[in-house]
Amino acid sequence: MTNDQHAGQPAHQNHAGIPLYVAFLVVLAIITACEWAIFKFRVSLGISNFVLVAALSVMSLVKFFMVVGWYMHLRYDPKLLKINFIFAFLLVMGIALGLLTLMSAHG
Amino acid sequence: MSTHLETNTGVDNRKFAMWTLIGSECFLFGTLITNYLINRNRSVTGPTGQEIFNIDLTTLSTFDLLLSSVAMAFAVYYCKHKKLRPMQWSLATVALFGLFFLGFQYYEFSHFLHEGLGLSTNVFGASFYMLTGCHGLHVAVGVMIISTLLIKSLIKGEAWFNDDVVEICGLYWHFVDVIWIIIFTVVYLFVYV
Amino acid sequence: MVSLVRLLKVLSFLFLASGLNGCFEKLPMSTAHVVTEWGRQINHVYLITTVIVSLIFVAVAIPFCYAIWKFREKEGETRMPKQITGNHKLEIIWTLVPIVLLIFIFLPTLEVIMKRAEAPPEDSLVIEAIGHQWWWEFKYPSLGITTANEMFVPENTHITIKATSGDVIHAFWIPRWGGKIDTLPGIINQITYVTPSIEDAEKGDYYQGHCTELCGLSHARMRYEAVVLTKDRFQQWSKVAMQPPVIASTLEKKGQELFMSKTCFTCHAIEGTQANGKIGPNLTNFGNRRHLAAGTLNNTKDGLHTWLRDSVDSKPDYQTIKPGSLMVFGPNFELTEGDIKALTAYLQHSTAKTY
Amino acid sequence: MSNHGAPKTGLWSWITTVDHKRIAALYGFSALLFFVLGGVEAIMMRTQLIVPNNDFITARTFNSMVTMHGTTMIFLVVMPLSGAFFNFLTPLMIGARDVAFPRLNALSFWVFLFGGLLLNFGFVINEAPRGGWFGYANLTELQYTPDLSADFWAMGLQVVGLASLIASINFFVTILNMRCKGMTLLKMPMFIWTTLVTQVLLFLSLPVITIALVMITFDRHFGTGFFNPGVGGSVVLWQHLFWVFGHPEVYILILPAMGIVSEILATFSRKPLFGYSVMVYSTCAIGFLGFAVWAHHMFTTGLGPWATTFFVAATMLIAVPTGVKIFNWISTVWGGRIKITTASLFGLSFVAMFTFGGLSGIMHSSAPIDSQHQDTYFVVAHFHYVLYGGAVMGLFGGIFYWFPKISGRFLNETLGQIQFWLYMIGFNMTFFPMHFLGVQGMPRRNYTYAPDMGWDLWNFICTIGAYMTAVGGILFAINLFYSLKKGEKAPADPWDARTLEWTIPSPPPEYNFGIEPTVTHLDDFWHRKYDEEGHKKQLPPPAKYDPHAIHLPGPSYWPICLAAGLTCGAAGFFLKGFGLYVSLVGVAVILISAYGWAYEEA
Repeated sequence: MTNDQHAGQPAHQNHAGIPLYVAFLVVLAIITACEWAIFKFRVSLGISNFVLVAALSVMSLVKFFMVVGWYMHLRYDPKLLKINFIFAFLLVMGIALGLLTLMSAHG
Repeated sequence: MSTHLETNTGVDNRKFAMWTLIGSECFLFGTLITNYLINRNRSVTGPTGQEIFNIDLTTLSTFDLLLSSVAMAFAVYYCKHKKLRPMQWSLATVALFGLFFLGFQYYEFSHFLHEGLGLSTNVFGASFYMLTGCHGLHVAVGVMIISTLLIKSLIKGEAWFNDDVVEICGLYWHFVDVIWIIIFTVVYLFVYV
Repeated sequence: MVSLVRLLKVLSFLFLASGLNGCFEKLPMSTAHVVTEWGRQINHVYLITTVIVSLIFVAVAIPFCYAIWKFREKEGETRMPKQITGNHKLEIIWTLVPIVLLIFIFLPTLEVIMKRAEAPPEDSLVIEAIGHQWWWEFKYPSLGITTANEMFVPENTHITIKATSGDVIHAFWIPRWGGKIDTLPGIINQITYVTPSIEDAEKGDYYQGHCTELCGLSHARMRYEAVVLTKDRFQQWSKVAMQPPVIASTLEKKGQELFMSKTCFTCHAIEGTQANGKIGPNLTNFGNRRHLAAGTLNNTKDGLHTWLRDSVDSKPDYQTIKPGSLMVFGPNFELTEGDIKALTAYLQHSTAKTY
Repeated sequence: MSNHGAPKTGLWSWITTVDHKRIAALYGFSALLFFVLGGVEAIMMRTQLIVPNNDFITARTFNSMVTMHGTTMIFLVVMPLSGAFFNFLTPLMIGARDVAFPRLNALSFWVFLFGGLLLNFGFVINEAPRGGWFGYANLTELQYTPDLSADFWAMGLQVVGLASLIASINFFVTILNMRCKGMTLLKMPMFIWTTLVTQVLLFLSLPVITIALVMITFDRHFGTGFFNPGVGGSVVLWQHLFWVFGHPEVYILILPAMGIVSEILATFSRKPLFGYSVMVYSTCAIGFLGFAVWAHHMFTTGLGPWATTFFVAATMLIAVPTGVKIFNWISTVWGGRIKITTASLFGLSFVAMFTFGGLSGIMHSSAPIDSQHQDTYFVVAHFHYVLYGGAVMGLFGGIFYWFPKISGRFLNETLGQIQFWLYMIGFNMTFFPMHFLGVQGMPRRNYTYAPDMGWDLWNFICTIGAYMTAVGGILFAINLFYSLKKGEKAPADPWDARTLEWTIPSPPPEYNFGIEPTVTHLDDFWHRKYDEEGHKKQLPPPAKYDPHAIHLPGPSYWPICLAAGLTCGAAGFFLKGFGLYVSLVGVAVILISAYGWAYEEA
């Protein structure tokens, strides 16, 4: 996989600007407010535990990848950086799930 | 050093190193979060999450960190476009909100201590303080770095527009915010799970 | 010449590995001579794996040694070898063949693991094995017996050993029964056996066990034995095991008084007397044991004498026979030879039960 | 501070060096010193075990010998010796002038050295670590190890771990970012690939051990009770966290040696490495699978049938890429023209011993067999065959192979071959009988054993073998010091090798390449020297360049200050009484060095 493309020239001049950052801020704020609301009124809204966990996990992952993708502009960086980060993230998720199942089995 | 050295991946060495450090920190916080999830229900005595967490305060501190993250994005943008005043204001906002976050955390910790949850009270407290403490430490280091950038920019003014360094600090700061997003969900919102 | 020596050495490995594996004599801790069903299953998988592994070693060693011998640089040779960089067919072959061979090992392993996980039958005799720093405590909850360092079991019975620890991590392992389990503090691990049938009915068969997890200074001195008795002798034993000591002579009487006066009772317990210390091993049926101090010394007159003498003479924190053992006394503690004789008589005779 | 004014020799130039070749020499020299220390600990243990019920050393000393032999050999010998090869060869093999961050490179050496000293400082006050190189939880808790020994172990490993973390990020960026023109990822030498995978394993697994060590330190000093079952902690959690780091760690130890052997066998068979791309993919497979097999160290803690089956399968799966690598080494040697030198002998013995070790490992990859092998001498035999017969033999091969390039002088061949045969026979005499000890049930880490168990003969033979290896070690020391001064002069390309570091004079100038090389093929140097049919080509005369025009990073004393501050902070953490002040001094030094470092222009 040859990757000797042009060097050092920031590629994101045209995409990200102040309006985009502000828009992202609003979206992130709304998601956080939703998380707070779902959690706060889970009883009155009658949300089961499973749905709560699923919804909150999805929302936090969306926020996670929004910040990583756009604020850290991983989306515009070379493929190697993406592989490096995604590999580390998935591997640690795998090991964390492994550890949790092993330790919960232990009681 | 390697300022704008022609590199194979087109990414500056220091930025690549920061991303590798972020990969490594993923494992650091991954282990801490796993340790918290394992230990949160194993306490024998003392208060646990359900009795002690105050979700409203924590949501506020999450907003606060979100704002500082956006301010950091502004700072990086202004630095690339050589706008001195806006960059300095953004950096100041980042540092300020970082301090607010640390203030929230200080208040939360003293409140928990007052409620009787010390480091050695129970295993839940120990793993909770280790996780949020380690994250707080990273926020403190971030605030220190950003304030040194701000001071350097105030002294040097127009002569100093090192967008590489500001961008790398931005990466670090955004990562610290992203970790808080996960901690906020896993620790505070999964309390009844 | 050089590779010839190498060839000899590799062949000697093969001879040593296969030859010796078979002719291990019947040694107390040998994993080759197992007596229980679980041990036989392990050795069955063990044999399959050893055969496959030895075959692979031969299949690798012979071409390797031949290549070194054939393609070594002779005097003044300037042949330029063909610059082969790879061969995809070969790569596929030596990826698939190992996978197939490993499946031959994996299937019997899986079978044994799953058979091992079956729940024990209801009437299984439950024995609690509790590891302490450097001795073993065995409790029989259904029979109300507490003993130490020698685990009496009936022959041909299904037993369930619930292993846990009172302080650090130890490991319960009787090589000739097969398979070990870690005794973790705060967690109860379980290992089940069908005890072997008996060969020497009169004295009972002794199977050597050893703690196999580093547990501090005297990890090497933490041994124990499983004693297999015939079913009816075991019943007799379980009835008499917890009877109080029988004082038969004045020497034993003096021994008992010494035992109660010289702080022995604060650590050790003997049923039927006011000694009920929990720190040290339970000595109710000490007389029937072949060894003392967890398999360190023989339970004879001079064995106990050495043990008592050493625990009095050594400096407080470092007992020479069993380093780190808590049975050490400060400088102002004194045991005369007469005291030791009396204590020996009391401990070895009055606590001995007949079964 | 332009570099031409800086003094080239003298202590100060060594303390403030940021040249990757000098740092490699520092790593190599301190690793060999710790090798002597680790060897002495091994000899003490073997002498204690020569006869049953021996009292050569007390149980307490024996336990600290076991612990420090394991910790020293793994963290202070094999990793830094591989680090020496990373440092020296990575820039040279990828055609770079230096690593990505030269001062960070110096920092990781000094942090490693001070961490190693802190780890061994326990011997000075007779509180050397005694909890085993893995420091299982409950034993290292304050209740069962009341003195400072476990703190020395935990803090020393934290500092050494930090050194490896910094170095791994540095080399990861160097390899991926600073390759010369034309050298794509699949044209890099095999050693660079194993280095790259090792760095990924390092910077992903080290944080896990850092957290585990912080947890045990908190348990001991702040009473947190993570591993105290009384308050709800679990001792198994330590084992999990340790082995999640532990297994990638053992691949970190073996992969560099595999890379070195790939280079040695290719050069001395005068043939390219067989199946280069398959070797690359299997190295990556080993690296990735390394994270999925950790619980095969814990089969006997009662994981339950399904977890045990998963880890049995994963462990067996990892044997496949390892087997592929062994077959590729044999095919590399097949049809070549093998030149027998000490380096090639060590390379060939690596393949033989590592194969045997790997196969004895497969035996206890199956859990039922492991329930008989766990914590017996069979496991000791297995990992010594893989680590000693594998990593150490491979690294010695690397020393004999690259010594001419590093110092400009050959290591003496006759001394080398005598040492090789002493090692080969001594090593097998020590560790082959341990298989029998394992099958006959001798448990590990026993400071003595009973006489009537049938272990006496084998223990005696092992000890004699250990003495033979010690003689080999002494011979190597003599060889090293003799050759440094009076070894035969070495040309630039003594072995007619294939990689870029042989294109420059030996010892290489400080700026490595006058003109940055361009690479067109894998093993580019070979293709420059020989045409397709293997006839020697006429090499063009080297191009002229002005050495003074090359800008090199100036020496800097901040790395050693920062390292001293870090270790001071760590050491102060557990010293009674004045410990807090030592830590505060350490933190102050850290802050000053960090700011001094940042404001030091390159």
